Amino acid sequence: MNEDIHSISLLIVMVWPLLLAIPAVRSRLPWPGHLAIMPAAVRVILPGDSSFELSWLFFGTEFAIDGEVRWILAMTVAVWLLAATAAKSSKSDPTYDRTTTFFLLTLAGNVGVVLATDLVGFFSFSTLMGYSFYGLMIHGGNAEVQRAGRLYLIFLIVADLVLFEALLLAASTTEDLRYKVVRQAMVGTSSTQFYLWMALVGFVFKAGIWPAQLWLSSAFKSVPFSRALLLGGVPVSMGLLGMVRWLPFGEHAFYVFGMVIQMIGVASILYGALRFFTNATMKMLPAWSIITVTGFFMATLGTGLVYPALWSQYEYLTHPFIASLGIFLAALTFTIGRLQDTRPHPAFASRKVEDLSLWVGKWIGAIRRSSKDRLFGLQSLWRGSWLKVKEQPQRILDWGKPAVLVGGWSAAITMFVLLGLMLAWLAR
Amino acid sequence: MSTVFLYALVGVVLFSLGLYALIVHAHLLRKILAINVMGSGVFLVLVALAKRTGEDTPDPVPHAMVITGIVVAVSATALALTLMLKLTAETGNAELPEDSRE
Amino acid sequence: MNWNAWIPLLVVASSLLPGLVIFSLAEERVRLRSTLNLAGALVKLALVGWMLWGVYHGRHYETRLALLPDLELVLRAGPLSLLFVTLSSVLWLVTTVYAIGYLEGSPHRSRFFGFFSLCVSATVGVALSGNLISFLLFYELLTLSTYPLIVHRGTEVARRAGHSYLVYTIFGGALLLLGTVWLYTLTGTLEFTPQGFLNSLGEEHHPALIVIFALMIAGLGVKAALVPLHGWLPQAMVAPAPVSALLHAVAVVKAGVFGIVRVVYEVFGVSFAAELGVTGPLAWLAATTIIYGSLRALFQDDLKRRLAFCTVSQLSYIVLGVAIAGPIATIGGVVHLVHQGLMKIALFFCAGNLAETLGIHKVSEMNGVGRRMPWTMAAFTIGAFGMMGAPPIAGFISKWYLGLGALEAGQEWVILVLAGSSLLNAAYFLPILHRAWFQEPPETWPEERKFGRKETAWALLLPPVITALMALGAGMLASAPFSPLGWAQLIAQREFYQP
Amino acid sequence: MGTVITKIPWGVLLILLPLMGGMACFLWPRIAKILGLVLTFVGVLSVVGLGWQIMSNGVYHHAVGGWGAPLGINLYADGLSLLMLAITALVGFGISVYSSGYFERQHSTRFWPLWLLVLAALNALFLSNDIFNLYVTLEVMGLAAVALAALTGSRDALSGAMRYLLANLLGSLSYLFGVALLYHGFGSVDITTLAVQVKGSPTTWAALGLIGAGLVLKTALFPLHFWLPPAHASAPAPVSALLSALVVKASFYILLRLWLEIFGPLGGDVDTLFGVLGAVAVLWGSLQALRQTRLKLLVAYSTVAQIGYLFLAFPLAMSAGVMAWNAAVYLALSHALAKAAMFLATGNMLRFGGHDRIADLDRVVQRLPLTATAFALAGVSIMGLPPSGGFIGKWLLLEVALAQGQWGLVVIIVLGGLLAAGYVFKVLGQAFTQAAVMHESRAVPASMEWAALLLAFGAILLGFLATPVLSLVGIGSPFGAHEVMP
Repeated sequence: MNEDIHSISLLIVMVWPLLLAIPAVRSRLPWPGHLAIMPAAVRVILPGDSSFELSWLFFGTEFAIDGEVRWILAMTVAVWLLAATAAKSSKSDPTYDRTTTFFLLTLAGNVGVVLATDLVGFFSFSTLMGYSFYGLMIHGGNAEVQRAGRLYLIFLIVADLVLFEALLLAASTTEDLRYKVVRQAMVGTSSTQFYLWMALVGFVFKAGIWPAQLWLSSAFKSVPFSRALLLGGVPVSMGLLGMVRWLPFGEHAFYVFGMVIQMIGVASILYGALRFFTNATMKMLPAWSIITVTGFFMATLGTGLVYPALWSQYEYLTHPFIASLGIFLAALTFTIGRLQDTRPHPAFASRKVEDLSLWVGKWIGAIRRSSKDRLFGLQSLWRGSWLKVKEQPQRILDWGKPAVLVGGWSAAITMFVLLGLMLAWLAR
Repeated sequence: MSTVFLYALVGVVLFSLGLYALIVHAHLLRKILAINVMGSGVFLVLVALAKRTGEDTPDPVPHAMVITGIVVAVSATALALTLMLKLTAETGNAELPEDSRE
Repeated sequence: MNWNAWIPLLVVASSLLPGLVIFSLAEERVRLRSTLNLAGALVKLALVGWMLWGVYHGRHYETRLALLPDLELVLRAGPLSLLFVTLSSVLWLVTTVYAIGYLEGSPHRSRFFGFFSLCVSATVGVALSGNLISFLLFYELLTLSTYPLIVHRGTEVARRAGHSYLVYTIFGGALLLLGTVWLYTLTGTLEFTPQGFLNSLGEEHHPALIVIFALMIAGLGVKAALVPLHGWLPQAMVAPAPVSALLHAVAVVKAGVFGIVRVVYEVFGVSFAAELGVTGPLAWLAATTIIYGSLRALFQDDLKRRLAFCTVSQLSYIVLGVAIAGPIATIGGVVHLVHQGLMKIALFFCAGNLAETLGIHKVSEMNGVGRRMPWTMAAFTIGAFGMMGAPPIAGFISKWYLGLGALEAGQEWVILVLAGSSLLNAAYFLPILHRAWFQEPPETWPEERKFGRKETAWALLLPPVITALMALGAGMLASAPFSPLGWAQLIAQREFYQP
Repeated sequence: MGTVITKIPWGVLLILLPLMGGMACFLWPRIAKILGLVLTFVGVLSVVGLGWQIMSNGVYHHAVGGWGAPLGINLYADGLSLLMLAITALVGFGISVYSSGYFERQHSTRFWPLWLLVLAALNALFLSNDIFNLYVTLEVMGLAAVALAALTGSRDALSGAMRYLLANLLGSLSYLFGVALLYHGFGSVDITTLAVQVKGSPTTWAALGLIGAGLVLKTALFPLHFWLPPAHASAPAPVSALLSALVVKASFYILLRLWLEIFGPLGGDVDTLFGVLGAVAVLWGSLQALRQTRLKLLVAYSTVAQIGYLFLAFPLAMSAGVMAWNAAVYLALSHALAKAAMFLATGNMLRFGGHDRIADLDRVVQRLPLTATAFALAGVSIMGLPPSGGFIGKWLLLEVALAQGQWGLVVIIVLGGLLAAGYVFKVLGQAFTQAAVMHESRAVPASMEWAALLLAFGAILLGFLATPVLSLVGIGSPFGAHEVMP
C-alpha cells in the first residue's frame, strides 16, 4: 500500500508539470511554476526510496528515487523554485504567459531526466528538456538572444544525434538499458570505445564543457537572468549527470579515454580562469565559473575512469557535487541578476525596477549585505564535499601517477583562485 | 503450252496491268476501270483453271464462283461510280484530294 | 460459403461502392455525400478491426476470384497487410472529415470524393493483395484514380504536375508488369509466400532474377519516390491538402514502399535476396534518397514542397529497413510505414490549415503563426519532432529499430546516414518551428478567414491534432500489445522470420 | 427447354434475320429504327442460343439447304467463331442503341439497312468455313461499310470512303485470286478439306502471298494502313465504331483462320514478317496518334497501333500456339469493345461541342461526365492497364514473349502501352482544366452516353472473365491441341 502511494507520487511528480503546461490549464492558475514543482518538492522531503515501472512506455521503462537521485531532485526543486520566483517577479514581461509553457515543459523534462533509471528514459526526457529549454531561452529575446539560442540548438542537435548513436550501441550490446547494466555491459565489447567517445562528445556538447562552451557563454551573456539561472541547473548539471550515468565508471580502467577527459578538464579550468581574469563582466561571472567548475568535475571523472577502484570509493560524492553545483550556480546567477537589475536589461528594456522590488525588495538588501556570508556558506557546503573527492588525488600522489597529479593540482588551484576572485568581486 | 495455261497467263497479265493502272492513275474513273480489269483477270484465271481435272466436262464450281464474282464486281463498280460522282460534285474534281490531315 | 472468405472483399468494397454512388450525386447534396463517405469509412474500420482481432488470434481471411487460368485475384488478410489496411482506413476516416471541411463550397466535390474513395479502395486492395498480379491490378488502379485528384484544381500547374505524375507512374507500372510476367514465366506462381518462393530456382536463373528484382524495384520505386524516380512527388503537391495528406503521405507512396516490402520478403525472400546480392544496392539507393531528399528539402520555401521532399527522404527509411535485411531493421522499416504516415499526415493537415485559414503557403510567411493557430502548430511541432526522431514521438521508435537493426546486421554506415538525415531534418524543420513560435506575427495574414473564437473550423482542426496525438501515442505506447511496434514485431515473427 | 434451344438453327437465324431486316428497313424506312434495335437484340439472344448449343453439343455444323460440302454451303462455328459472333452481337447492339439517338431522319433511313447488311455479312463471315464464302461475305461487308462511311456525304467522308473502297476492292480481288489458286491446286474451297490436302508448292505460296496481302490490306496493318484513318475519322461516330471494332476484325479473323488451318503448318518466315510489321504498326500508330490534334484521327490511329498488337502473336505462336492465339483473340475482343466505346464517346463530344479539336475539348469533356468516363475506361483497356480485357491480353502476350525470350517484342509490347497512355491522357487531361467559357452545345441523348459507357464497362469487365472466355475459345480447339501451360 505504502509502496503504491510512493509509486503514484512519483508518477504525479512527472506528470503534474506536463498537465500544467497545457495552456488552458496554466493560464487559469496563479503560480503555475511554483505549483508545478510542488509534488517534486514534497517527494524530496518524503522519506523512503521508491520506483515504478511503466511497461507500456517506450520499450518499457522505470522511474525511481533513491539516495543519489534525491540529491539531484532536491537541487532541481531548489533551482526551479528560484527560477519560478524570478520569472514571477518579471511578470510584466509581455512574453511571460507563453514562456510559462516552455518553462513547465522544461521542468517536466528535467524531472524526468532525474528520475529515469535507464538510458532511453534519460534520453527521451533530456530531449524534451533540451528543446523546451531552447524555447524558454529565446522567447521574446533580441537578436543576441536569438543568436545564443541558435548556437545552443546546434550543439543540442548534434549532441542528441551523437547520444542516439551511443544509445544504439548500448542497445545492440544489451537488451536491458538500465544504467548499472549498461555500465557493466559496455566494458570490453567491440563497440566500447565508440560508445565512450559518443557519450563523451554528446554530454560535452550538452553541458557546454570546454571546448563546446561557446553556446553557454553566449547564453549567459544575452539571456535575462531569470532564465539564465537555469543554465547551470538544467543543461549543465544534467549533462554532468548524464556522463556519470552513462559512462562505465568503476568497471574497468580506460587509460587513454580517461586521460583525454582529464585534459579536457584541465583545459577548461584554465580557459575559464583565463577568461575570468581577462574580461569578466559581472554578468559573465557565472559563465566562467561554470566552465571552470565543470572542468574540475571533468578532471575528476577522468581520474575515475583511469582508476576504477578509486571511483568506486568516492562515487557517492558525485551526486551531491552535481546538486551543489546546480544550486550554487543558480543562486549565483540569481544574485548577480538582482544586483544588476538596477540597470535595464537590453532584452527587456521596459522592465521597471519598482516591480522587481515588490516581492524581493527586502531580499536585495539582505543579499547585498550578506552575500559574502551566504556564498561562503554555499561554497563551504560544496567544498566540503569536494575535499573528500580531493583526497583521491592525494592518494594517487602517493602512488605517483602523474596524470592524476595534474588533475588534482589544477582542481585545487583553480577552485581556490576562483572562489577568491568571486568573493572579491562581489564584495566590491 | 496449253490453251488453258495461256488463258490463265492472260488473266495474270490483266491482273497486273490493272494493278499498275490503279497505282499510276489519279483519275477515279481510271482507277475504277483498273479495278474492273483486275477483276476480269481473276475471273479469267478462274474460268481457265476450271479445266484442271483434264476431263471434257469442266469443273462447274469455278464458274459459279465467277458468276458470283461478276455480281459482286458489278455492285462494287456501281457503288464506286456513285461515290465518284458525288465526290466530283462536291470537289469539282474527279481525283482523290491529297489528304491535308495526314 | 464461409463469411470469412468475403471480408477482405467487403473491406475493399466498403469504399468502392460509396465512391461509385458519390460520382452520380449532384454537387449540392453535401449531406448525403458526407454521410456516405463517413459511413463507408466507419464500416471499413469496423471490418478491419474485426479482422485485426481475428488475425491476432490466428484466423485467416482470404478471398479468391478467378482472373486468369492458373492465376487468381487473391485478397488475403495477413499481419503485414492489416498493418497497411488499418493505417489507410483510420487515416481515411480522419482525412474524410478534413476534406469535408477543407473543400466546403469548392467546385467538383462529387468528382473529388468519388476518386478519393476509389483511391482508398485501391490502396486497401494493394495492401490485401495476396499475389503479385492482384497487387499489380490495384497498383495501377491507384495510379489511375490518383491522377484526377492531382489535377483536381485544373490550373496549368496542376495539369503539368498530373502529366509528370502519369509519365512516371505509367512507366513504373510497365516495368513492374514486365518484371511480374517474367517472374511468372520462370516460376508459374506469383503467390506471396513467407520467405519467398524463389529459393528453389536453380543457379542459372540468378542473373534473370537480379534483373527482375531491378525491374520491380524500379517500378515500385516510382511510387516510393526513390531517387531518381521521385520527381513527380514534389510537383504533385499542387493537389488540395487532403490529397497531399492522405495520398502523398500515406496511400500512394506507401503502396510503392509496401510493394518493395512484399517483393523483398515474400517474393524473393530476404535471405535469398541477400544471397543474390541485391539488398546491398537497394540499401545504398535508399540511403542516397534519404540524404538527397533532406538536402533538397532544405532549400524549399514552399511549405508543402518542403514536406514533400521530407516525404521522399522518410519513405526511404522504410526501404532502408527492408534492405538492411535483418529482423530488427525490418521491424524498424515496417513500423515506420505507420509512423511516418501518422506524422506526415499531421504535418500536411497543418500545412493545409495554414493555407486555408491564413493563406500561408510559404515558410517565409509563417512568422508567428503559432500565436494565431496554437493547436495547429502544436500538432505541427509534434510531427516535425517526430520526423527528426526525437523521443518520445513515433519517429524515434522507427529510428531506434533501424539503427539497432543496422548494428545487428553489421552495417554501421547506416547509422551515419540516419544521423546525417536527422541533422538535416532538424535543419529544415526547426527554422519553421522557430518562425512559428518565436517570431513576431505580421500585421495581416495573406488571406485570412475568421472562425469566431476558434483558430479554424473544427473539421480542419481536429484531424491534425488527432493524428499528431496518434503519432505521439504510437511512440510512447510502443510496448503496448496493439501498438504499431507490437504489430510490426508480430509481422516479423509470423511472416518474415518464422522458424 | 434445353432441347428446344439446341434444336433451333441459331446460326442461320444470325445471318437471315439481319439480312431480311435490312431489306425490310429499306422497304419501310419508318420502322427502320425499331426494327434495327429489335433485330440486333435478337442477334444477342441468338448468339446466346448458339453458345448454348455449342457448349452442350460441341462444334456447330449446319449444311444450308441440306447440301453439304463440297457442293453446298456449310455453316461452322467453334469457340473462336462463337466469341467473334458474341462480340459482334454485343458491340452491334451497343451501336444500334447509340444510333437510335444519333441519326436524324434523313440519314437514319440509309443507315439502318446498310448496318443490318453489314451485321448479316459479319455473322455469315464468322460462320463460314469455306474460303469462297468468306470472299463473298467479306465483299458484301466491305461494300456496305463503304456506303456507311460515305453516309454524311461530306467531302472528307466521300474521299475517305473512296479510298476505303479502292483499298477494299484491291484486297478482295487479291484474295479472290488466291482463292482461285488454292482451288486450282487442291480442288476445294472448304477449309477443313484444304487443311488436310494442302502442301507446300509454288501455287500455295503464291496463294499465300495474294491472300495474305489482300487481308493485310483490309486489316490495315502497317504499312497498308493508309486508308484507315481518313475513312474511320470522317465517318459518322457509330460507323467509325463499327468499322474499327468489327469490320477490321473480320478480315483479321479470316487471316487467322487460314493461317491456323492452311498456311501456318507450312512453315516459312511469314510469321516473322507479320511480327515485324505488327511491331512497327504498334510504334507508328501510337506515335501518329500522339501527334494528332483531332480526336477522331487520334482514335483511328490508335486502331492502327492496336492491330499491330494482334500481329505480334504470329511469331510467338510458333512454339506456344494456344497461348499466343489466346492473347491475340483476347486483345481483339477487348479492342472491339474498347474502341467502339471510344468512338462512340468521341461522337458524343463531337456532337456536343461541334468540333473535335483536342485542345479545345475541355469544356466538352467536363460537361459530359458519363462520356468522359466511357472514354477513360476504354482508354484503360487500350493502354492495357488492369483490370481490363486489354490487360489480360497484354499479360498473355508478354508471358509468351518472355517465355520465349523475344526481347524485341517484349519491349514493343511495353512501349506500345506507354505510348497509348500518352495519347489517352492527352484527351483525358482536358477533363480537369478550368474551363470557364460556355458555348453553344447540342444535347446528347442519354442513350448515346450510356451506350458508350456500357461498352467501355464491357471492356473492363472482360478483365475478370478471362477464365470462362478462354475456356470458350478452346471449344473445337481452333488453335490446335491444347499445350500444357507453363
